Amino acid sequence: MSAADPAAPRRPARAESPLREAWVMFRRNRPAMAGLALLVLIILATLYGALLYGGDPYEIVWAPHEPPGATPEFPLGTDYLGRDIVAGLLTGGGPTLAVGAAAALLTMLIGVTIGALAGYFGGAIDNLLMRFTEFFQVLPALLFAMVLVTLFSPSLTMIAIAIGLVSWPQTARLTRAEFLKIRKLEYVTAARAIGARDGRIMWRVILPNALPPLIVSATLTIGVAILFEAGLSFLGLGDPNTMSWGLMIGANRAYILSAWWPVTFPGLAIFLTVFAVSLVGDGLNDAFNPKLRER
Amino acid sequence: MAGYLLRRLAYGLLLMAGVVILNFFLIRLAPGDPAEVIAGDMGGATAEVLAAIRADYGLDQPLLVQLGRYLGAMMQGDLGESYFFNRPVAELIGARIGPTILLVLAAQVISITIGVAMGVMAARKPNGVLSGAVSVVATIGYAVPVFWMGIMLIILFASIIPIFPVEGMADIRLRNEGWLERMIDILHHLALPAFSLAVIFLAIYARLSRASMLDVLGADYVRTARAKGASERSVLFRHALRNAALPVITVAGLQFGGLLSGALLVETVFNWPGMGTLAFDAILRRDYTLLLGVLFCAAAMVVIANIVTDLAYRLADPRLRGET
Amino acid sequence: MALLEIDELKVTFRTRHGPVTALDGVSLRVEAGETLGIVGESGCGKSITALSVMGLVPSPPGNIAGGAIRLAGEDLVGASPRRLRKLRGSEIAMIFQEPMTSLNPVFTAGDQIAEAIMLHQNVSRAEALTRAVALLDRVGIPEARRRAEDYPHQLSGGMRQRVMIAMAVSCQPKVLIADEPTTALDVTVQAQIFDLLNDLQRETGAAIMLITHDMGAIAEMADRVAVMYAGRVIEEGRADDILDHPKHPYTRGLIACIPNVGKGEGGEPPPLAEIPGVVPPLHLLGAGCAFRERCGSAFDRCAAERPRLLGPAAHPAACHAVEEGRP
Amino acid sequence: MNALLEAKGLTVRFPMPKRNPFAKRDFLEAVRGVDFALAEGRTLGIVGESGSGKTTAAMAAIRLTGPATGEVRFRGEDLLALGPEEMRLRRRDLQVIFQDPYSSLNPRDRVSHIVREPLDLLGVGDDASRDARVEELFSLVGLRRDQLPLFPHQFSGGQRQRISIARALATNPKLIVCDEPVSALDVAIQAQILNLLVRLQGEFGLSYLFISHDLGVIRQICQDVAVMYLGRIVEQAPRAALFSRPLHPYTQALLAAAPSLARRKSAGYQRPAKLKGDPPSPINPPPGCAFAERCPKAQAKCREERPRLAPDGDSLVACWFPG
Repeated sequence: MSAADPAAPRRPARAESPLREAWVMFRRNRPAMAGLALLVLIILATLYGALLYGGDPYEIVWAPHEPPGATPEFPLGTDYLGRDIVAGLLTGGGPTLAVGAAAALLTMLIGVTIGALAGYFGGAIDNLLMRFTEFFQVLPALLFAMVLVTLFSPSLTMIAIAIGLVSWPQTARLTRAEFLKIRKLEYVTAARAIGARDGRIMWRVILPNALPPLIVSATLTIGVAILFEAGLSFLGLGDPNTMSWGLMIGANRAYILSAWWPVTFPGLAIFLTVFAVSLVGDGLNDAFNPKLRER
Repeated sequence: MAGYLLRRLAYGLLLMAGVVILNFFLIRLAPGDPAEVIAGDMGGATAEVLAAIRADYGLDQPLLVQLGRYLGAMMQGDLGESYFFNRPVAELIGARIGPTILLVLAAQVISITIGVAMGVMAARKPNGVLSGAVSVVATIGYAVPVFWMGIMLIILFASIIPIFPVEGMADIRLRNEGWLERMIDILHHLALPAFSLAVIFLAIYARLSRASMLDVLGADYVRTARAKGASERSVLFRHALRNAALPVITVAGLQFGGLLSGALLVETVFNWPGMGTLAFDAILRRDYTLLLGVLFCAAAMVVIANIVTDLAYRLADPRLRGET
Repeated sequence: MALLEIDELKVTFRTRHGPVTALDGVSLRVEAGETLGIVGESGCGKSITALSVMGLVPSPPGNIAGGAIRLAGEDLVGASPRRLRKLRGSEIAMIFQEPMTSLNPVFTAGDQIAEAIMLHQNVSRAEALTRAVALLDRVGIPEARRRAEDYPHQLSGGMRQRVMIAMAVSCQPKVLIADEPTTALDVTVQAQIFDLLNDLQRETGAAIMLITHDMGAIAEMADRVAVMYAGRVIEEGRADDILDHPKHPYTRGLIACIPNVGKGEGGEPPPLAEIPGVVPPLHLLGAGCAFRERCGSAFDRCAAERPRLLGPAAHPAACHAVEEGRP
Repeated sequence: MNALLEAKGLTVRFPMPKRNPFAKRDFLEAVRGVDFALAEGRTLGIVGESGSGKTTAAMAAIRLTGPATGEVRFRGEDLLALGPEEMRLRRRDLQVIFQDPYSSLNPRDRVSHIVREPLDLLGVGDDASRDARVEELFSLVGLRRDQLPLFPHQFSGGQRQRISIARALATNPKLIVCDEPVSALDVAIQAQILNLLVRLQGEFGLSYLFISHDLGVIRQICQDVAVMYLGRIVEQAPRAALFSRPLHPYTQALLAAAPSLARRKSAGYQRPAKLKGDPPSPINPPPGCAFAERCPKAQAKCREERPRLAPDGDSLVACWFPG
């Protein structure tokens, strides 16, 4: 509303950095903090859980399809070969998370670079880069990733690269839109007027101001990449030598009608991870939104 | 409008040519002899077969000539020969494309209608219970792996409440019944796959239309409508919804590729006889010609969906209608 | 009884600084055929006053906490939403500041005017559209029939504001509220809109409440003026009295600080008078006069006690210095 | 006249997106062959309505919008002919104050950094002297030292405009382009900023190229005034001449339209020169006088042949039937 002019500080005021304000907002957001806590917990479990638990996820340790709770040694039961599901969950999270993070990083790298160049320079460069982006958007992401992994090697690196290669267009479009919007603002012209060169304007003036939506999108991209990795592994396109949550679901899916647990728990793990990531992403989105800050 | 459509179609063809060129180089960039790559996992392709492939594809000719031949063939609808099924790829895909379109469209319609309805209801009271529920559903929907969703539904409906078939597209026992019975049977089979796919996208549309609606409800022209004395109902459905729908149309277009990807996974879970199961078979057999054919057709579907979306957007937004 | 009476209106807003009082005991009246100018800087509460009369204060966070608004004797603050809808657009209408965003982009100009007519009068759509074209013609849009089929984006800013005016006067309202109707427009277009509003008033005898920050607009448009500062009316009177003999130090400063094309001829103009400082934020208003920190005539009483609107009924001011006859 | 900045035939046209690949490309002709000269230590005002090209002309003159053709001489040197790096270094002498106090300061930087940045980028002084300069500038524009570490959103509109002024002053420029510097401010604050600009001009011998749509503001601060309409200067005159004897019908209409305390409803004021309609589109503008469609005096000749800027007393006016 047209309330009073933003306060004119009378006494020496404390400097309120926009980033710190966002963090204050984030901390007040309970679902987001819960998501962050859950995410930290999952990361810790995948990093150190297997070490503490000590089981070998590949070793056949018991009869197949032991239901959860029946044997105290294997609280979540065993799979179709008689392998311990808890050990699988603790070991299989690492590759999933690593691929998710690496793919998200690659996505941001490609997407932000292309989007920034297109949005900043405009004209023919923009035209060319956006046609290129549209071309990549025409390819259904999962199918294209499947093709890449099938044709090349099903290693974790290749999977991360494939996911990165299919996910960047959205980031590029978002970055471009932000750059186009910010480029028109007077502080960008002001930067040029005081002698800033193109590179400085792009990376030191526009990018920091475009970051909030990009950070949110990066967070959500991690979630999407985890789902992608799970999907590929589920189809049997993952690295066959590495335990992962998607692989556990794929390997056990033939027996779902006789044993529900070997597919349910890994799926739940994926769900909780992505859920935590998206809670954090939503929280960041709200924290960066100045409209909500006034409440 | 017609001029616009023509240009849009020409651009679509250009994009498809791009896909063909990409396919061409993918085969050649893959490790190993292209002929062997094309032959795939046929169980030790014989020298004769490899020679036949080389002759067929002109692999002994310069790269540009090969590309020209490939482009020409693809644009005429010749997607090559599947070495596993021993049939033209175009024919194989032709048999499977219908079920995929059915699944994708069903999921699209369900997710948009229910999603937008949820979003609009949530936007009426942004701090209400319903609004919170929509946020929760949206976050969950975003986080569930679509294939796992399908599996959970199978477990639920196969063993606990067996009211929906969990596999395939039609019951062969009904093969000789009338068309109505068969159609009802197909819809019956469609329920679970379409629902699992729709849940994910429903979440996207619910969240998007809630945000878009809230945005529009704060707009000056909504205040104008209220100042005229319009009722809340008219404000919501006449003035706000049409504007709030614009971003939904955009996203529906952008998400089509994602929907197809999701359909691929759902098809393999439910054994739905579409392009997804075909692609899955192609991967299992390392039948690259078939796999790339599926990629080509899927891309074509996305191109067409994008054109339809653009046209829909132009109809919905008068600001774009004047442009040719 | 005046046509529109606002009596001790109090409006509060929830903010992150806690509840603030955006309007604090505002009393105004407007007679038929008269233009009341409400003038003040951003944040003084002039737009909230207008929205309160329309029953359009966004709630939450806003809330009418007390007072009354009476249209021809009928109380609007306690009226049912249904009754308010009935009055809005037919008895009281409003023109907004931003013609670019105040029209719905997906409907034609004619449709939007016709909608206003059909909401309050029992006419067919065809009849409403015919009337809409006539209204467009009346507000000075050339080729009205063709323009009625245009969408807002096909119209210039000035034309959009004319469409808004046509919509507002479509049901011959008794009160027309114009909230900074020309701020977003070029001066030559602003002049056209002012002339149009004056003509329409002469024709229909409507009361106009003109919200503005521009003393020049007040001079050209208003019969009477209320000057607002920090949520209160601090001076009120006939336009000539306020412009020629302002009492409140704030009004005096506001008039003196305007660079004016009409002041003298050519030559080097003297430096402008200044009002130092800025409007204090509403949540930091203390007990005393809200203007005291910017005021050259402030004395100890100003910090202790909030001045009330006192003096002759035709030209009261809320200032201790004026009340005590200090310089 | 000793001109600090002199523009000759300054032209800016922006290509419009083609309606289809075979159509002829349309151009938005923002500025069409504009000449003006700004003398050292003086203020030249450019006044006009939206779409008149006033801001584009000024920004093109100091190469903050492009692509401009013609000639812009700053102390005799053609700015439009300079290479990018040469131009960048020349910005030490050419600064800008922007219109919107909310978007002209980078929200992620502390205001001390904002004011110091020109010194860093253009290599003025050493580290310690730069810090001292920033403090000096702060007190010069009426801000307090303890406000240095704050962020822009912690200031009011008027204070932000003071920061903008401090930034423009940092490198001791010769010329400052003021692009509607007070139009986003409340009147009380507007007077503060205008008086500050006048004071600084006297103190440092600055020259201002002052863009505004408000004739009152222009009259208050500019010694010379150019009136623009649809990309061209239609009248140019010293302040006294322009306000006492406007010659171009458009200038007359502008003056008649500008709200004034002297024009009272109570006295039955009726506007003498009424203008109809809106300015025509700058895309493919008409061949004759651009104002002809709205001009009460227009004749057939006005629509066919373009009047050139010609002297008339102290003024220059582009009209076939001036006065």
